[in-house]
Amino acid sequence: MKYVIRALLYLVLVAPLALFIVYSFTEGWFFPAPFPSEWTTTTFQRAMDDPRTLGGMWQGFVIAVIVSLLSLILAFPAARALGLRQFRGRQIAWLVLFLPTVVPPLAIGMGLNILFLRVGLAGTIMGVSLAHLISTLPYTVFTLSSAFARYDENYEHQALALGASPAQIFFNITLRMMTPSLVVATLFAFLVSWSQYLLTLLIGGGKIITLPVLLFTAASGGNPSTIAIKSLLFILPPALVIAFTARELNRHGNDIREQY
Amino acid sequence: MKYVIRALLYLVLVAPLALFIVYSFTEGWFFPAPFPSEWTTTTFQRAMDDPRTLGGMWQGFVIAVIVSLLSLILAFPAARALGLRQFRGRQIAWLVLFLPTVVPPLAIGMGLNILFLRVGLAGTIMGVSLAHLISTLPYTVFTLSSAFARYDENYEHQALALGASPAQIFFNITLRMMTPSLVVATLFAFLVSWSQYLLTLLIGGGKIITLPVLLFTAASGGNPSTIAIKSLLFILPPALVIAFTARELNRHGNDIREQY
Amino acid sequence: MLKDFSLSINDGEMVTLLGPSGSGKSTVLKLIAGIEQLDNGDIRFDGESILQTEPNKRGAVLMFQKSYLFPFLNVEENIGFGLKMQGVAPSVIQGEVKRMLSLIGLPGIEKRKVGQLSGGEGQRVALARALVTQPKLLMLDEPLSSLDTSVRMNLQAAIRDIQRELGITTIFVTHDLSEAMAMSDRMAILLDGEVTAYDKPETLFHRPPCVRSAKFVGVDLFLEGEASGGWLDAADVGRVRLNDESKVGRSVFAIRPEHIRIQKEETENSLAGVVQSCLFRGEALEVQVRLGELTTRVRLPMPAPMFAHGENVFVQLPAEYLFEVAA
Amino acid sequence: MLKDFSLSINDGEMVTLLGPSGSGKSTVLKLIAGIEQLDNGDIRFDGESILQTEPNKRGAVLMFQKSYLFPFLNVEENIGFGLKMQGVAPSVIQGEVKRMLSLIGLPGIEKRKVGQLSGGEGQRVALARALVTQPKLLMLDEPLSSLDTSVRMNLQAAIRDIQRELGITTIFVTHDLSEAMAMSDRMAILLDGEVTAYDKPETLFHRPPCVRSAKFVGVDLFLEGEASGGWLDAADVGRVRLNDESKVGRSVFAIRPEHIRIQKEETENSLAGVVQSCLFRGEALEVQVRLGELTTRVRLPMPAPMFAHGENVFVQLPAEYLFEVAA
Repeated sequence: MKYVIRALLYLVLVAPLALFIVYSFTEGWFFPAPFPSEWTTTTFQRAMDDPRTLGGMWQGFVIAVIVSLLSLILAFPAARALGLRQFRGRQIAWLVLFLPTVVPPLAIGMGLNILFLRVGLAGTIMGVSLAHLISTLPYTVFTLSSAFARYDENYEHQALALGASPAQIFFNITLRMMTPSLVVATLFAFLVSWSQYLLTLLIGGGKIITLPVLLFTAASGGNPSTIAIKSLLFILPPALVIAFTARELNRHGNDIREQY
Repeated sequence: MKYVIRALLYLVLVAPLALFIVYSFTEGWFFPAPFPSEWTTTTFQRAMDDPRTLGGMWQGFVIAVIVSLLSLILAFPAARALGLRQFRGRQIAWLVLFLPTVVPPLAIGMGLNILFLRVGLAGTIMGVSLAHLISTLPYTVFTLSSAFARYDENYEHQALALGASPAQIFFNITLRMMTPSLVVATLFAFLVSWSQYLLTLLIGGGKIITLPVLLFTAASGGNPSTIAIKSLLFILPPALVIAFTARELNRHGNDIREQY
Repeated sequence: MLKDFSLSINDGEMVTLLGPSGSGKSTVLKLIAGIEQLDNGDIRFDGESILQTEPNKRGAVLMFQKSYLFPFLNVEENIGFGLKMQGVAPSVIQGEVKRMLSLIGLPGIEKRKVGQLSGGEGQRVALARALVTQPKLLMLDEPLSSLDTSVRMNLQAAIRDIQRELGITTIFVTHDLSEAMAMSDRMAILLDGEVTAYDKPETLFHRPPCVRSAKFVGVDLFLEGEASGGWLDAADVGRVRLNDESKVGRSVFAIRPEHIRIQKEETENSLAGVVQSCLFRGEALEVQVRLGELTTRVRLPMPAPMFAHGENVFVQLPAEYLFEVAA
Repeated sequence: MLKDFSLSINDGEMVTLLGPSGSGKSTVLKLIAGIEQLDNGDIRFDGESILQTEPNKRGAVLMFQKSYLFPFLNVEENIGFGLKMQGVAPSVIQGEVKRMLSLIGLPGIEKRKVGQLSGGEGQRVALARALVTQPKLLMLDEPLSSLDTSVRMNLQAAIRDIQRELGITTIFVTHDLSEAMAMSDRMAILLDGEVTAYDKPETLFHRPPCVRSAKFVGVDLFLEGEASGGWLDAADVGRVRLNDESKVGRSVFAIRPEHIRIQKEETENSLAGVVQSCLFRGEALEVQVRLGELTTRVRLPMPAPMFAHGENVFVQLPAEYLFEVAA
């Protein structure tokens, strides 16, 4: 029974990828035909020759890295306060943090766009990155703060009593204890930023083109092979990142399990 | 200090709303002018007369209610298993559940559209609702499962030993203990569904028009008053729902606090 | 978890399962309550297997270290919960709740909220909630472990009284030797999923049957050797006189720490030793003495002189207190 | 939390803070360690206030109920942590760790992972980690509370030995009377943030100065009345003979439960009572007796006869064991 479930899960994960691959390297596979009639790399070639494809991947990657870094730097102290301390206004802080996931990004994006146009951030990589923070921060803060809620400050108190300075404690104890959650939080931030479509479009104003933007344009066009190739390029990096961190996630399985 | 922070938070929450209200009832308020030159209800009247506005709100509301119900029904057993049980493949289950928040809804939406076109669900309220589940389920499962992670099954064991049947236990103990989290989970599901733009557009295929869809169209148009009115109509229901449940959230403050 | 577990309990008897954490005590209760499933074996009430009976029909109630009073119900609703689930009329429930509250010594708190109860009151109410359904078997899983000493001692006496008065068959689980001895008609020592001894508390305390059980009831000194003609040749420490002259062959004898004496001069059955530590324990002085390869605790009744670390003494083992244990 | 707290500790002394949960014991240690901030008052080492000293420079180490060994370091790295933070050379650290491991009786486990240690071993390693930095003050916050009885008793003796050997000034916090008495040169009873008694364990056990302290060390019977000419007129129970003939006026006398005797016939200083319960406690029999309005516990050394619930008896209070306490 367990194996059946496991097999089903892998099928769900792998099947779309396989389908995308097939569509990417074939032409003219239409509905009633059981197999594609022709295999070809021309569509793939064409997509890769289009400078917007690689450019979009590169810009998306740069933005995702900036966003991940900023998310961690901002989320860490906030998550520590939310996870460890009891203070008045804590619930309001949570509410504000979760508003972006609940209030439509569309409304936020339009407001931000007006603001960013004024300060010259609209259409820049920095502007788009800052906008992405709105979607990534809830995830990173949530992940880290649920780890902090289970974090026992007495480890730090021990180190303090043993003569460690605050900086020594931060690097030798706090960061070491939080490593698994930091990995998960970074993963979340990277992937959410990588997949952002709406905010990129609104703030980027046509100047910042990432893969999701290209994919949406292609989706309107309608050539299944083009869509499949861009989807493949789009899904591969997240899949690789997940695979890469899966070992880490598994190794710290217990920590992660406790976290949720 | 606390009051300053609190005032700032309220400002962040209330200021956009006020701005939208001002824009809704004025015409010709352009940048350098400190105050709007003219107050009017004609734009508001015009927007309300447009049958698409009220129709969009109604359709969005119906979809959000269906989505909330389905989310709860599906999430409850899943969250219980994820929160309470230790089983192999638990991490994989989490991964699959979180994929939709990480893998772009764009890719998912396009895949679903192909499927729904085949089975006749594309362009229907049910189809759009099912698609929305992909975005709401992670939230509801997450909220409920973190409550279940702190849930002590011994309350149920007590009831069992006292002679309560499984059904009696479910209604008298489990649901009562989980009430605060169920409220929060419903709120999340409702709001996420209400704000969905991309999946509604893709699956609705122009037949299901909700407010976010209208808002995006208006945003392309560019009349600030029209945008403001639609934004207002868009943001008011979430604001009201949050205000309505705020009391509940506060009353169960401790439960909620423990939950995160 | 449970290896070789077999226990029979008489009607109306109070039996304690005593064992360290992780010995499988709670598992036994959960199996009976139907919260966990038995892999193999049987559980019988009055000779009939209950394994096929639904857990909520077994008539076996459970009480834990935490009271698990339902936080959304008041005291009356909590106590009446079981009866309400069985469809008993509200007026009858009211009467039963009143009766139970006076039984547990807390009359008149029907409308109290659960959060307003102290730890001890909470456990009393939980007991009332368990008893009101008139179960065939009452199971108490360390119900007093989180209470302060004085509350705990009062509740020990109260539970014992109520159990005797109602004559309800009871299994009490604890890791505390003193509590177990006070609470039971018979007491089973559970070590690593195995019952190593099952007898009256007095018997187990003074004459534990085997080394493992003896260690658990506080015996510290075991002399192993060849017995013959009323003497034991203990390899580690020397010859010791026994009361039992008929005993022959390899055997292990033990003695309780409070029966050992410390003296300055050598007499019969005295062994040379060196004091390791000497701790004041109120009613007694606890002295650790090294005897060759062995170390033993000695409990001397107060008043007693303190001994210095490293002091040379003789430890006297009165022959009448030496008893044999299985290895 | 702490109300009227003042305590001075001599160099090299081991002092126990004894109190129930919530009495503020741990707060004292956290204030000294600098984990919590003092509202008003002062903390002095050798006469100098340490309030302005940074917490990590105070030389006061803390050990908790949990070992809090860093899970990502092995035993050697854990013990050496403090020295490493102070920039001590690795070769020196290695030697010190070795010395500490033999001091705590666990030589050769340098490379062991923290997860492979038993509860008792973990606490020993935590002790080594605390001691290796040669602190001025060692603070132990219920370090043995989560250990099984036998491990706990061994560690009590071990900690006491190590403390005496190193002569390190130590504050030990516990809620367990027996542990407190065994572990301290002097013992402070802390109730509701207030020190109600501070003296040698023997003195506090046998002659607690006030009713609250007396209750905490297990005294149960307090006779309040008018004293004159060697007699106490206790309103609740009658006239009782005192050893001290000079005592005059309103006063409270108390007696320890193990000094009370139970007999069938009336004699001097015997009070009529009714047996409430009778519990076997191994070395002693614990009898609850109602004396008019009062109820008292009596501890009779074994062997003793069991008493039935409701039995009429006389409780004898030997005059030499009655002592006065402040109300």
